[in-house]
Amino acid sequence: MEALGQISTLHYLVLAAALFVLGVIGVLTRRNVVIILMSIELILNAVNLNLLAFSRLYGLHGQVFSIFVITDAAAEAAVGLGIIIAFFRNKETVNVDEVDLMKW
Amino acid sequence: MFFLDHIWLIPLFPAFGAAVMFFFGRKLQKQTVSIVCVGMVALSFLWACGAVWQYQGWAEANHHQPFQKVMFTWLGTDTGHMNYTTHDGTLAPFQADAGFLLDPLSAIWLLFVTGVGLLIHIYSTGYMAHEGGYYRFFGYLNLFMFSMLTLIMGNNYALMFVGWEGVGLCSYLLIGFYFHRPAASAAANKAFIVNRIGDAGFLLGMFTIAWYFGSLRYVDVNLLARSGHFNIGDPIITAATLLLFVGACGKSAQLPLYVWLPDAMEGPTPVSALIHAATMVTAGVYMVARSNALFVLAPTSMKTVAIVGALTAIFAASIGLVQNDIKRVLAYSTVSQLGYMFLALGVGAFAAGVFHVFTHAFFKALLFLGAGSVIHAMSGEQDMRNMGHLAKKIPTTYRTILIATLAIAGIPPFAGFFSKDEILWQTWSSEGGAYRILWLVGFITALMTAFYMFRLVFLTFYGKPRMDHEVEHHIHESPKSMTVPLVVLAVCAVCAGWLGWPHSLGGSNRFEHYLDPVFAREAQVFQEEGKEAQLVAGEKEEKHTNPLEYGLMFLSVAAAGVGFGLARRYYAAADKGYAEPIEQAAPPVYRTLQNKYYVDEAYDYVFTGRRKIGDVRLGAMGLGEASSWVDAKVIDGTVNGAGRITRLSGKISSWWDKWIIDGLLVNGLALITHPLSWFARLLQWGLVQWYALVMVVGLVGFVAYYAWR
Amino acid sequence: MQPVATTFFFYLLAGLAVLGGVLVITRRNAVHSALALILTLLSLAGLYLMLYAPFVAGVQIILYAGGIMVLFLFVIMLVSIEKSQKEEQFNKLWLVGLLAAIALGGLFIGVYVKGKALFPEAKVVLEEGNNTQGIADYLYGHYLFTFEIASLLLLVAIIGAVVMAKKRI
Amino acid sequence: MPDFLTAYLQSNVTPGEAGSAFWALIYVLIVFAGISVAVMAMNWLERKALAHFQIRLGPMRVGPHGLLQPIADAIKLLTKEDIVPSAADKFVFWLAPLIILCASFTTYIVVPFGRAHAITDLNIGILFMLGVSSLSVLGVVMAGWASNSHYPLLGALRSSAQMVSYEIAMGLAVVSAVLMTSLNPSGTGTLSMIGIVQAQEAQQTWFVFKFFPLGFIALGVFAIAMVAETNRAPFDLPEAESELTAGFHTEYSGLRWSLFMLGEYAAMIAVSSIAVTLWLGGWLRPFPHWLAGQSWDLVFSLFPGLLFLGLAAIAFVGVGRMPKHPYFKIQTAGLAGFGAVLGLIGVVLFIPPVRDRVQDIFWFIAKVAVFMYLYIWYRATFPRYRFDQLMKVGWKVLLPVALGVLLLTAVAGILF
Amino acid sequence: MPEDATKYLSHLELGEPDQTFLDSNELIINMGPQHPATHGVLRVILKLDGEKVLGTECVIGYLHRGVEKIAEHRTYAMFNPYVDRMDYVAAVSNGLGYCEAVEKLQNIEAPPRANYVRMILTELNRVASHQLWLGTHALDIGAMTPLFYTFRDREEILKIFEKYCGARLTTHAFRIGGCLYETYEGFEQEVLKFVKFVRPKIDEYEDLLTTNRIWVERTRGVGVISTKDCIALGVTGPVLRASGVKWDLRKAQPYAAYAEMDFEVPTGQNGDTYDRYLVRLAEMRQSLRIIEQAVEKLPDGPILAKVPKVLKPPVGEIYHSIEAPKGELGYFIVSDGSTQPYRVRVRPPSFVNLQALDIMVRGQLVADVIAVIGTLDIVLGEVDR
Repeated sequence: MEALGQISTLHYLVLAAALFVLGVIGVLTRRNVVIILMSIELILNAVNLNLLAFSRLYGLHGQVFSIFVITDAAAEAAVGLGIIIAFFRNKETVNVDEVDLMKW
Repeated sequence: MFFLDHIWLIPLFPAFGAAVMFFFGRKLQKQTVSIVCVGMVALSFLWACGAVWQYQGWAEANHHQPFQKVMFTWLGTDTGHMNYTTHDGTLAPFQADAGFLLDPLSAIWLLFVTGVGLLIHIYSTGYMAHEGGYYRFFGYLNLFMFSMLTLIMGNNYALMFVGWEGVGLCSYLLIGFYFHRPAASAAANKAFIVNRIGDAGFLLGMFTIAWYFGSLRYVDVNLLARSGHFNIGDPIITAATLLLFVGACGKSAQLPLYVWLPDAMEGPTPVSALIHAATMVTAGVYMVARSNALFVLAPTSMKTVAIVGALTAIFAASIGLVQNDIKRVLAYSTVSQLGYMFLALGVGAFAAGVFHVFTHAFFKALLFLGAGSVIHAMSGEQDMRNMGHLAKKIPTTYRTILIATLAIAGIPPFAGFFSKDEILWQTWSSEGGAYRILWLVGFITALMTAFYMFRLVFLTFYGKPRMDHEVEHHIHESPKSMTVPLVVLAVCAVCAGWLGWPHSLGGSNRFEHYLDPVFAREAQVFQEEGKEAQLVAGEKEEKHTNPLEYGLMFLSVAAAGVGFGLARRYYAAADKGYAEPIEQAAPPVYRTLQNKYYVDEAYDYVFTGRRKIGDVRLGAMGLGEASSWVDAKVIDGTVNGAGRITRLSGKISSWWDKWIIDGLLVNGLALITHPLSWFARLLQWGLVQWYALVMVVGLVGFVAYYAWR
Repeated sequence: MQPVATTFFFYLLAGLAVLGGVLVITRRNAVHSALALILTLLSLAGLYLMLYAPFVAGVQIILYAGGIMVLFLFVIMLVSIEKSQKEEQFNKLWLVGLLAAIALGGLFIGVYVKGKALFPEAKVVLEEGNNTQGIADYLYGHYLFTFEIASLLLLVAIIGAVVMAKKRI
Repeated sequence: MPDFLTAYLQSNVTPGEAGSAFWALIYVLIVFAGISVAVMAMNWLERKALAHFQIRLGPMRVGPHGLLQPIADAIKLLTKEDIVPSAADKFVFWLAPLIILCASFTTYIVVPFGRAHAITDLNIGILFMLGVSSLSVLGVVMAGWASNSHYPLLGALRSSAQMVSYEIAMGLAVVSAVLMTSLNPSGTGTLSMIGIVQAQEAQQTWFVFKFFPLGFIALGVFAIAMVAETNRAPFDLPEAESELTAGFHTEYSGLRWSLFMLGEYAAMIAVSSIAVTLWLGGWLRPFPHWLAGQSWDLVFSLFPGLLFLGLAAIAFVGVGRMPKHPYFKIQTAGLAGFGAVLGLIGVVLFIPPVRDRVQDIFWFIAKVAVFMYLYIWYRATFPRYRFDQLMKVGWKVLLPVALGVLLLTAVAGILF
Repeated sequence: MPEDATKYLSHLELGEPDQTFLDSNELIINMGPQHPATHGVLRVILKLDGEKVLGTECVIGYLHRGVEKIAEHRTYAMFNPYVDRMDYVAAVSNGLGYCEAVEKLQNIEAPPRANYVRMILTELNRVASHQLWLGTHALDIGAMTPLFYTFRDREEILKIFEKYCGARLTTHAFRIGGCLYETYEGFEQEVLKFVKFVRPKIDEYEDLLTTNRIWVERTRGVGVISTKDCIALGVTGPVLRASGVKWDLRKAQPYAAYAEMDFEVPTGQNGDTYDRYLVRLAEMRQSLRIIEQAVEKLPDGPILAKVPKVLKPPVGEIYHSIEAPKGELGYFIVSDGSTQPYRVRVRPPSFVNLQALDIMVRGQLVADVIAVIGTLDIVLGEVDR
């Protein structure tokens, strides 16, 4: 196990990047809005991981910021899900590519 | 030092009462409501007495410093994260404490606010006994007490502003207490909006002070102002004080912002007594007196204050001469007396002004409560034309109102005489020259005051009964809970003035000496300013040798006597359809006065725009109308015109369209465009994820560029 | 308390997190996606503990896993699943999107490799025992205004969510 | 090894703080086993106590006074057929009870049974407890959804709405207690469970009596919210038999169902431990300052032993009252043996090192037991709330009260 | 939704469909016949908007045994035991009503002693019925404990019945023309002892419930029915009295020996579930008063009047009703002069009261439906017959 070495900041950054990319893939490819919102949560969490990894190097500011990020995520989830419900009520679907009322 | 150490409890008691009313009031019995609310104010009064008493001892030992108790930092932090740059480039922390300050000035306010407040609370338990919203009324009253106490006890301008807005809010709520009455809610709105103008001035003044002095605490500001670093007539201080005075004008109903106060009489009478006569409207005076160190550095502001005060005094008094609504007479009387106070402040006689506030609080509260008692007896009738011959029927009310009238008219030895005379004497002796005109104004006002007050007394209590038979039948003396406060206040209205028994009459003027620690430094400034006369006056007063003072004293008493005589002559035997002397002598003047110099109308013309001048509407509504006109005429006209032109050109172009455009260009071009537009459609094709994808690609590009640049 | 067996737990938790992430974006059933997301979030909370950020880990659990995910599950239940399960799961762009995202990931790795020297190793000592107190100091001191703005944001979000979701207001 | 033991007995920190993985593991095992036993005991106690409230006898047949009834129940549940509805989502159906169980048991990591008797002491202790216990909502929702049936789904939605709503009032009440910990010269509070108890020790008062009645009201709010949080009467709407049959676990049977029950009772004990730790002085014995001194210490340290001796005495009285029929021979012997074991434990508890070591735990458990009794008492006394009334109580009563208490606590903390 | 449910919905006068969350319109839920809170086999089809009840339809008949039809093929005396099976928790009252009706038809006068014994037993049965109602009603609302208390006390009454006639539930205590059995040794003492025993117990129920906040919140303002509606629907018994009408057949048309008794008719004002609860508790106390007085005045003499061996009432018809625990219990008997009745029609109180369910639960919540079914105190054996 030790062969893999001490866990450095870089390890965390790579993990964060992986989660970020997964989130981006979700946002770009899925049709279900709920899952897109979840992917956004993945992205936000990747950012949090980065902040915390750096906070180990530079002090507590990163942790404070990650708390703000979590706050934002809560607000975003609430509003996002509210929109989904309103959307579903009107269109009976949760597919993002069927939201095209503005398209001519 | 128990009371002094827990001085923060004084405002907290009524706050607690208000909170209880807010949360549980609806479910409480009226009796419980009375006990809680009156009890809280009584506690507060007792506590205030204790604190002031203990302050005496504390001050002796501490060089008459103001006593401060800082609970915690309310705005800003101690860590220096909220610093800002002052005018000279240094950093100052933006900080305001939740702290309380007690010095002679606030002690006086503290005592009479809680004292008069307590009496009026007791009175209200009788007056409001049969009204709906009992708990709401007392909740508001307690909230008002809390705000007022915060205003006078705060140790910085920011906290004062909190109280300032708080009392404004309570005033609004209480004026509009009968919110189902359109007049009341309109009056409440008016009071609130007019006060906003003043508050804006206060706020700006406060910011200026913060910017200039780097602190909002009175102690810091006074120390700096008195340190001699600033020149007399410093323009920024002048600006700051003028702005503060705008605030004072709003709250204390001075020209030109006085218009809300007469209308405020729509509220219940105890409210008029407490808020719109005794306490809240003196907040402006308090603020100017509190900022005396600044005001003496700005002679221009002082002059402004004096002139505005004198003008307000005579202006309101003259309107008061002809009003028929008993409460309106008192309202204009209040405005006029407030003018007196500002006159005193403006000529540098801060102590005299404060003294007048003090005496005025008692007799004006008494007058209002008495008027309330009269209205109560008259089953809600407020018009003096329909009263008369009440003296025998409601004797206690009559006697107490008579005492208050004597006091306000300036008959010795009632309270008003001392304070009013002090103001007139200080005005006369301050600088001479043009200031003598201010004295003359004040003197005439005194004459008018005596006239209209005795007019009120005669119309109400003497003459023939002019009310309906039905009403006459119901006249009765008010319950004990209402008369007892009247009597107590009457005693105060007699005696309060004796605290300031002038030297010239063999007294010691303890009142002014008590205030010395607050206003002491002003003498020094006056010296630098070269106001010799003021100094001389002060010294002469010490020696009490000026014969002129006796002359003036006699003059003002004589004026009061003349007012009494005139009123007696015209109104003592008024019957139905009695004649107004002014109306007979000069009808246009009467009409002008009756319509209050058409000020409300003028404001309606100029500022609000509720009335039109000719066909033109000015003010806020005018602006709206103008934009509506622009919209309707210019814009729509343009549109319509364009439409007409379009229709014409449409005919031409339809031919053109059909053949040239459609035929040649459109169909021809479309054939070309369609394949080409495929690329453009890639940018906007209605799929959100596409936009996200573009973002990601852009991100890739950016990062790549910066990483491998 | 010093973390035990850092290496092992890092790889375990990281593996679980990535596994969860992959499941989130591949499941047909949205409930399964949500459960996978919970797995990721909890693994990340574990990682936060290893990064000497216990408070953030606690907040992560109570807010994300406890609050937000329940919200998600509620919505998923209210919105019919059977229908969306039978539909096409990926949009027309999926290939392009996938490529772009992978390019982004590759870019990140590239940047990390290139800038590896820039990251210093553990400069500050974070006291785990005083973590909460330290964060509180920053939150109510240095970041006071930010904190207030965040509270305002939450208020706006509450109102927004209610307006959006409620039919008759 | 004896060194190891003596070192342990003399140490005054938790295994987590000491960094001793071995002792931590032992503690985990003890706590897990202990809670499971406690749940079984609680089950028996509830049935007996409830029966006596309702003038019944309750279980009497299996073992003396039904003492072995929980074991019989356990055997029954273990051997029952494990039914999974055919339309259910198998994986989620399987996972849901496990999540509830894990969420309830994980909280015990930070519960301080004594100064040295916790698995570890986290800096975020109380936050951790609230967070992890709130995870059980997930299990409820999953169970309701995975059953693919109407009643469980409705029950799950109700129950999760209820849990989420009451969590807010609960959290606010907790914050007001945490605020009280910061009333020391340094002005720094703590979230650590042990730190909170130590703060009460330092301030010489349990927080329930602090700023009377603020602490008391906060405890009241918490005590109500925790009943709702654990879905117990009178807030047991999700399981309202007369409306929804059994709520979210309608479709569960056998072992899985027993896991739900295990989780529910474990959660009850966990939230009660929070209440005890935050307001009732945790492991501190009564009157540590008023009745101070070595002799009082000695008197109070005898309590655990005396309790067990008392229980043994009750058991022996029961032996005496057993019918003298040969039919009851085995039962009588069993009860006597039980009494003997209790008595033996009681005697062991008088040995000085054990006595000193154990009394923290005893006081903690005694206080928790009071709450457990309250749970039973509520169930025997109260009718059930209606759902809208329940929400009204949560949002319009408890939440404002908790907010008010929090504000007043802050004000009081500044002023006094 | 079960298929046949729609059939009944056509009868419902339901307003415009109200739009609800996520556009899901009304929900139709079937409550019963297998449901713990429907007191037997009542089936209620509920139309819901979320949790709000828009309308109900009761489906009855799951317990129909054709009692009225059976009567046409039995002699008058043979039919007597059958009526016990209608309201099986108040069998004694049923028997009393039937016996008095036949006596009226035949012009027989029951001897005074029989009337007194009948009255004692009927009032005991009223207490028992109310106790059973209280226990189950409280259980429906979630309070478990009162059930056991009331059943414990009801047991004493059943013991008295058993000693008197050998049966506990379906007693068949009375015969046409009086009672068959003379009271046993110590009957009076035992009844008085019971009265003394049960008085504090009723206070105990009140302690548990009357001021219990949750109980009050669950019941006050729930299932309100106005006086007007009550009269329009023919609702009787405690339900009617809780709406403020002082109507009790024992006072209005005294039968047996009630005219000689001194008691009051308790009424409520609001007509809600809470008032009905209070009224029933008060009625239990009044019943105890009656029992005390009756035991005191119990006259000597024969217990069975002279009745012909074969009962052949004259041609004619008769309607006789008594105040059963649940309301007015009436028997309409048509005689063709033979030994068997031509037609027997029973007016069961539960059946009539059940009509009020719809009016009482409209606009309330689902949980209130259970409370209201409980408060109506229906017995399905009587509803379906």
